[in-house]
Amino acid sequence: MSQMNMIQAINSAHDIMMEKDPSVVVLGQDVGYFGGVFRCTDGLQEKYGEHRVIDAPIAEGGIIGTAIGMGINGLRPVAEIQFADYIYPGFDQIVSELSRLRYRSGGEFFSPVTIRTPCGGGIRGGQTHSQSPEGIFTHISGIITVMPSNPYDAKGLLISAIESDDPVVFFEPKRIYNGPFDGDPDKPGVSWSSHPMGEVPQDYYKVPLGKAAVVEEGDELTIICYGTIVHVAQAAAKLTGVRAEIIDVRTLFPLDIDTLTKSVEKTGRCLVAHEATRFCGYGAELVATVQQECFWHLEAPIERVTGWDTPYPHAFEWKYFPGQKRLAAGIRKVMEAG
Amino acid sequence: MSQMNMIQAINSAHDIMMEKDPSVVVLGQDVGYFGGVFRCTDGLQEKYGEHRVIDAPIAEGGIIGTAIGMGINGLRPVAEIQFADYIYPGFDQIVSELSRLRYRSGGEFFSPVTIRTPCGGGIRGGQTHSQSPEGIFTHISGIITVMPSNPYDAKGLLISAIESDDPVVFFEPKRIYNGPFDGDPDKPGVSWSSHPMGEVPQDYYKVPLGKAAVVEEGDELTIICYGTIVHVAQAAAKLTGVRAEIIDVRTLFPLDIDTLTKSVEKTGRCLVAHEATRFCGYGAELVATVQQECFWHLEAPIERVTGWDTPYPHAFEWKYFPGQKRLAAGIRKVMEAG
Amino acid sequence: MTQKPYLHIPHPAARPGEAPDFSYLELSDAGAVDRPPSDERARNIEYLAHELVRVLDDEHQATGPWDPSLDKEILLKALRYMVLTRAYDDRMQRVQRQGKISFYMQSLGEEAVSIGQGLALEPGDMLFPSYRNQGLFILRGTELVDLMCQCLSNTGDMCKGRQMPVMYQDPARNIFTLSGNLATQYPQAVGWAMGSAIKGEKHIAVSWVGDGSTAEADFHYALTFAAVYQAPVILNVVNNQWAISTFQGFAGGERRPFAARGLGLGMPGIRVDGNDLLAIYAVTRWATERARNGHGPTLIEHVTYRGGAHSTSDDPVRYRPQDEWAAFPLGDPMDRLLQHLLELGHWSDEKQTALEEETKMVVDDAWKEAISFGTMTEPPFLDAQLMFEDVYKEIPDHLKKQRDEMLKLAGEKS
Amino acid sequence: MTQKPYLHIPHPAARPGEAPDFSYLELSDAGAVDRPPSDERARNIEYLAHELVRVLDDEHQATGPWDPSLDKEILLKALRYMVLTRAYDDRMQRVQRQGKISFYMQSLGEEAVSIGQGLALEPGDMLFPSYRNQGLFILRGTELVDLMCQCLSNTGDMCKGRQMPVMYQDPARNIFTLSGNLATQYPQAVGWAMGSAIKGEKHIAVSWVGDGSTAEADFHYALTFAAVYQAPVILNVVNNQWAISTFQGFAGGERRPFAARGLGLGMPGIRVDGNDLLAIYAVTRWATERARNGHGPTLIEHVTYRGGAHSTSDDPVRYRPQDEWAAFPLGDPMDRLLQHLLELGHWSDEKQTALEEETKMVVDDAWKEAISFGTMTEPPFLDAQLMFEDVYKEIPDHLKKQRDEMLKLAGEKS
Ligand SMILES: Cc1ncc(C[n+]2csc(CCOP(=O)(O)OP(=O)(O)O)c2C)c(N)n1
Ligand SMILES: Cc1ncc(C[n+]2csc(CCOP(=O)(O)OP(=O)(O)O)c2C)c(N)n1
Ligand SMILES: [Mg+2]
Ligand SMILES: [Mg+2]
Repeated sequence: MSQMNMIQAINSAHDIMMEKDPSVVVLGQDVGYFGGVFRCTDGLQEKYGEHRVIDAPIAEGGIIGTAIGMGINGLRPVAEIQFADYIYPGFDQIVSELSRLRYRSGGEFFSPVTIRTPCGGGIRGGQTHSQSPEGIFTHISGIITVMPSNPYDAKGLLISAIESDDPVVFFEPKRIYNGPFDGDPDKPGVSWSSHPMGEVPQDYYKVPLGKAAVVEEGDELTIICYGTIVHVAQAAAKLTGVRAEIIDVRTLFPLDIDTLTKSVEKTGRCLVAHEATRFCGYGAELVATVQQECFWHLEAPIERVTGWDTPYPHAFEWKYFPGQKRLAAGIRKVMEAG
Repeated sequence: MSQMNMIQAINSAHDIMMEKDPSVVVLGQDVGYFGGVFRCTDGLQEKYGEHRVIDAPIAEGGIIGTAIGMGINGLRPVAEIQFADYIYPGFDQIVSELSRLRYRSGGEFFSPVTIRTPCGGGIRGGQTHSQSPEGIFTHISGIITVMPSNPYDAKGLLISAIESDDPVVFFEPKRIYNGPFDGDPDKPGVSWSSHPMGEVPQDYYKVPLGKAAVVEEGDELTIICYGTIVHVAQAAAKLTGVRAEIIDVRTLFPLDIDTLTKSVEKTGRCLVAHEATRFCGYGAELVATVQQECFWHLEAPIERVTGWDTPYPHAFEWKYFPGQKRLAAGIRKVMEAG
Repeated sequence: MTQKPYLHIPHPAARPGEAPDFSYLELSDAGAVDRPPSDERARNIEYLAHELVRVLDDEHQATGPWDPSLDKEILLKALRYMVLTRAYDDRMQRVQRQGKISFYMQSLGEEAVSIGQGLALEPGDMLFPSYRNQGLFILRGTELVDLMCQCLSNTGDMCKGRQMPVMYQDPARNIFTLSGNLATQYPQAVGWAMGSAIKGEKHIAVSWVGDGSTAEADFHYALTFAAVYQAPVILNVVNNQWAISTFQGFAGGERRPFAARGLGLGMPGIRVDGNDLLAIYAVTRWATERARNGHGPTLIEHVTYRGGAHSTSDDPVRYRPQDEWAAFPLGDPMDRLLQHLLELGHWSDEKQTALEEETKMVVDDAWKEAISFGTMTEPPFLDAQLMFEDVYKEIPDHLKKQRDEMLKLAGEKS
Repeated sequence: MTQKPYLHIPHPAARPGEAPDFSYLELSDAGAVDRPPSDERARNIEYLAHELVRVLDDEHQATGPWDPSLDKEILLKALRYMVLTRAYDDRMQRVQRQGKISFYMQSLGEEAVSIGQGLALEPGDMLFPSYRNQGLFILRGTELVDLMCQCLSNTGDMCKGRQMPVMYQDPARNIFTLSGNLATQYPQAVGWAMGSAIKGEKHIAVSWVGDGSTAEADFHYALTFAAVYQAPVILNVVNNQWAISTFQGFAGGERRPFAARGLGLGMPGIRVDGNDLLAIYAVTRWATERARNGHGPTLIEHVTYRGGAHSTSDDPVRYRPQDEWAAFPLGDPMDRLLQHLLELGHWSDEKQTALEEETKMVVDDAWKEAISFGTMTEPPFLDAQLMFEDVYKEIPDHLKKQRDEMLKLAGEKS
């Protein structure tokens, strides 16, 4: 065991998989000599060589397209897209090709590409370095979508993703790369070393894809969330004194419906929270699923607390971000309803 | 008044707007000399010249990118993407540029582009000529998303879209270009001439953006749907004998929430139906919104009937398509619940 | 000369009712273009992108430095497979017209590209075809019946009913699965080739797109990555003059040949007579040598003509002269190879007639066998449960539920 | 020479700790490149893409056919604006270091591109800049205080707080709003230019991207559409040798110049000394004439060097020699213009010192004024309600609701 922040945990997952499996290759903008603008691939090129850790042209569609080709040729590519906001030029290769390859070929071809990309706001990135576009990927059949909320899960899920023969889009909430963030920008930063999930084994281990985690048990309310918001939800629940069960979805698709329904059947109340915009966001599916499965247990409407339906503005980052206050208000609203 | 099918109605909308406003220009693959692979722009180049009806290279991103530039220069471009399945190479220009231009420039720039694209299955198009990707557009702040279900609305909505200073993505359900389709592929085709909404004024008129239509009144159940499924829902409701209120959303974003809630408050039961895949589809938002707004009126869980969460297979088109049988089963399920 | 800025709108040389006019095509004489060593530096061989490599002359003789000197067996094999490809196309076109399959796309007039290149490649080379490369499958030995079953979406369909007709694949013969999305296979081929180099293997990748498809982003990505990493790949542009209703000028072909598109990246391009099987074979061998020996990628433009409609959904009478193909200065590739073989005395008109008869029967037999696996309207039918497989490696729970829902409904009366 | 296929990995000439080495740059002598008429056919002037147009020679004299013979006033104006741009950059870089703004990007070493081109264009020409073209704004007269307010996201911010620093715009001066997404402005500029031609207007569009950005799809789209429709547009590639940590070889610049990228489409390219204001002015005039008179687009590659870090978030010490800029053979653009003016006797060291002093004061004053509109930490603050405006032309109902929710919460204690 050792203390790792999320960057180190992600780096370690790469390192272990590259060591273990010579077919694992890494490509992306600035990932090689430089080690990545967030340093997630630091040291890998030195260790595994330029043929396995490849600096790429600034062409997201080309990175994903060539990664698919490498995957068809028996490699296991991990592609970094520098910011999730810049994944759209690669969208066609992801939707039309990566996610459909196995299906359209009757199972005869597949390409086990993992696409890693930092997402989310809170680093003063403005509208083009803050987006959380997970909800447009979870609508695409044929890919797995993941977003970890801590170093331990990040490493274990990334290893699972790299080993998966299904393609994975792996979102990394960059606001919590260096430490958990409870949604209060005025507090001094905290590091992962004081957090239990910052304890990360140096060796190989997996966190299974498709399994949610109950991060707090409670019986009054279920909060379903993921990524940075997990930490905000914990703080907000404390603020309100409500005994909330907090579920970190971790794998957005396929969704671990059982863990959600078991909880909501117990609590009878549910709040869904994410940083992404609300309309047609991932939270809509969570609400739709929970109301379908748990309708007769629900004592109040399911509430959504999310980013507003606007781009992420530079000046109003903390007014945009669904912080403790907004979550607490949501919690109170659900508790008071009915 | 005259009888028009949907292609003629769309053609007429172009014609009227090009006549009325010299800044309206049309571009897309095969739209010029040939008049479009579905013939929606037939005759326009002859009438308005090659500088206003422009055949474009096979580059969806280039079509949308240049259309944006034309819009900035005071034109009002209508861009055709040959199939919605091929819109993804233009996704970045739509998401990062078209929909964000006004916002990022503090309101100083905008580009009034309308993007038309045929969508949906039922023409033996297999997985790359059948998609309904509206749900990934409705999640994008800054664009308006439309899908008409008949010639009258198609013309009136398209004119509104072209006149709108906000960008519009306009989905055209190609299965009903030539006639309404009730979901039964074994019945002989019907033409629009026998349908009241096939009566289309030859002149200018608008159907407002952002307003849903109640296409059948009823008090037992609310069915929320759009595009081809409107016709399937009507047939399915008849099949079951349930007095369903059927709402054609028409403009998917911004959503006419009032019309939905008024109906569900009356009926207490709700079914949401679309052809697109279910998980994180547009229907999830409809469910989430209705459960939020009408929770205390709901007597049963809101049911979704949709395309399966797979690509659209060539051989099993009618097993994939949410036809009358599936809708009827959904209706019965909602009616029997509780 | 000064004039106001204007929008230049490309115009094809002739529209319906007008006389075909191919004077825009810049042609070289057969044998006229130099053949450099295959490891020559890209900037020294830019002429290859602007001239036109031709081997067969007007007298049907092979001539010049690019003559691959193929022996009789290979030439006859090429002819047989061109005849077979055309017969297959012809049959499938007709069964589509009869409503037995939903859609079809012929390669009429472009058969030399697939057959000539297929012959020049090694079996371990990975192919990323477009929808007009059926000849590659046929040449590499995919059974006609398998191709037909794909078009029928029947119980013998390799794609399990998921794709429209002509979207074949053959992993055993190293042919990638076709996509309906234009040009997506291009960067994938480059990635595959990079993988080959990463693994230290000698196999190369080869891909094809049409002239119109060069405008797509994936064309640019592929050229950029291929040039940057010097990937062992051959990228082909099949310039058949048309992209549905728009002629090649709308893809930027009016001023410079498509073969020149990579020159600015330092990637050699060769423009070849796409209806001259010998020339195609020769330039492909040259490019394979270059790639296989570590000298990087080549872009090959095949100048040919789309002899038929774009697809069975298209009607070219609306946008081009009906007799345009007949006026195409590079002729019919099958006929030119035949004339060459006759000229060499390797073949006779009788043998050709017999071959065509025999081929027809082969195709007939294949069709009979194919429909025994079912058609769109006749059993046996594919099991609709297949719809839920292969979305993921294992069927996830929610798809099992959806499958069960479908099965339950299928069991009920409506 | 035969070898196994390998993956070629581009390497910069020098890494940290190594001696800078620019021997890979192919240079022409000042005055050595012919100047063709601006309506010359593209295929006859391909040499312009491979050579290097230079006007200022080693003795700081203007020489050769591209000498634009600028009069003293224009030269002095150029100098003034280069000095001002650099002083602005310097100040903003420093206030970022002090935590007053969140981010900044300098144009250090590349100022001649914006100033030289800006001077050569007409006010009605529409500019689609990249994030290193601050000189265009400054030259066209956007107030420094407005640029600063944008960087401060304060109550004077033209973008109403929505964009990161340096994402300026100036519609009144025909400068488009900057995007954080690389190269997206390129096809938009082409579309704008097409619009100009459609409307029969004489204005042209001009856009800029970096060397690294040429790999993006939008670069390809822009070149294709510009070439197909012969749009009145000038497309610039500012090759400053680096794209964050990767050198220009990763964008395919190792074998052929970026200026050559459009040759395969029949689009002329000119490679110009990007640190030679006179040469930049001259080639830009040439390209404007060409575009304005209906002869179509031009691609201009500016060979320059990124003198500073990529941005304030970057640390180039990790990936390139610290003294690389000093070794760049094309020098410092501001210094070269200054030397030219001194050489001509139009200017003196004293005047330069005075100019620099005066400029600093101008910048000081602007900064003082700018912060009076608020900073990230000091009032006045922008009203957060602005967050909900301009998503659409009118605020839709659901955003009004969200706005009200925000206001209500802001009014409550947590
Ligand atoms: C991304 C995408 N856009 C549009 C289409 C529709 N489409 C199919 S084939 C075709 C024309 C292609 O022309 P070309 O590349 O010249 O190939 P050819 O058909 O001539 O062989 C078009 C526009 C598509 N399949 N994919
Ligand atoms: C689509 C997209 N991908 C990646 C990035 C991240 N990024 C910002 S600047 C940059 C390097 C650009 O280099 P170049 O084009 O050479 O311009 P320069 O910074 O040298 O002026 C990268 C990769 C981005 N902003 N947009
Ligand atoms: Mg073609
Ligand atoms: Mg650069």
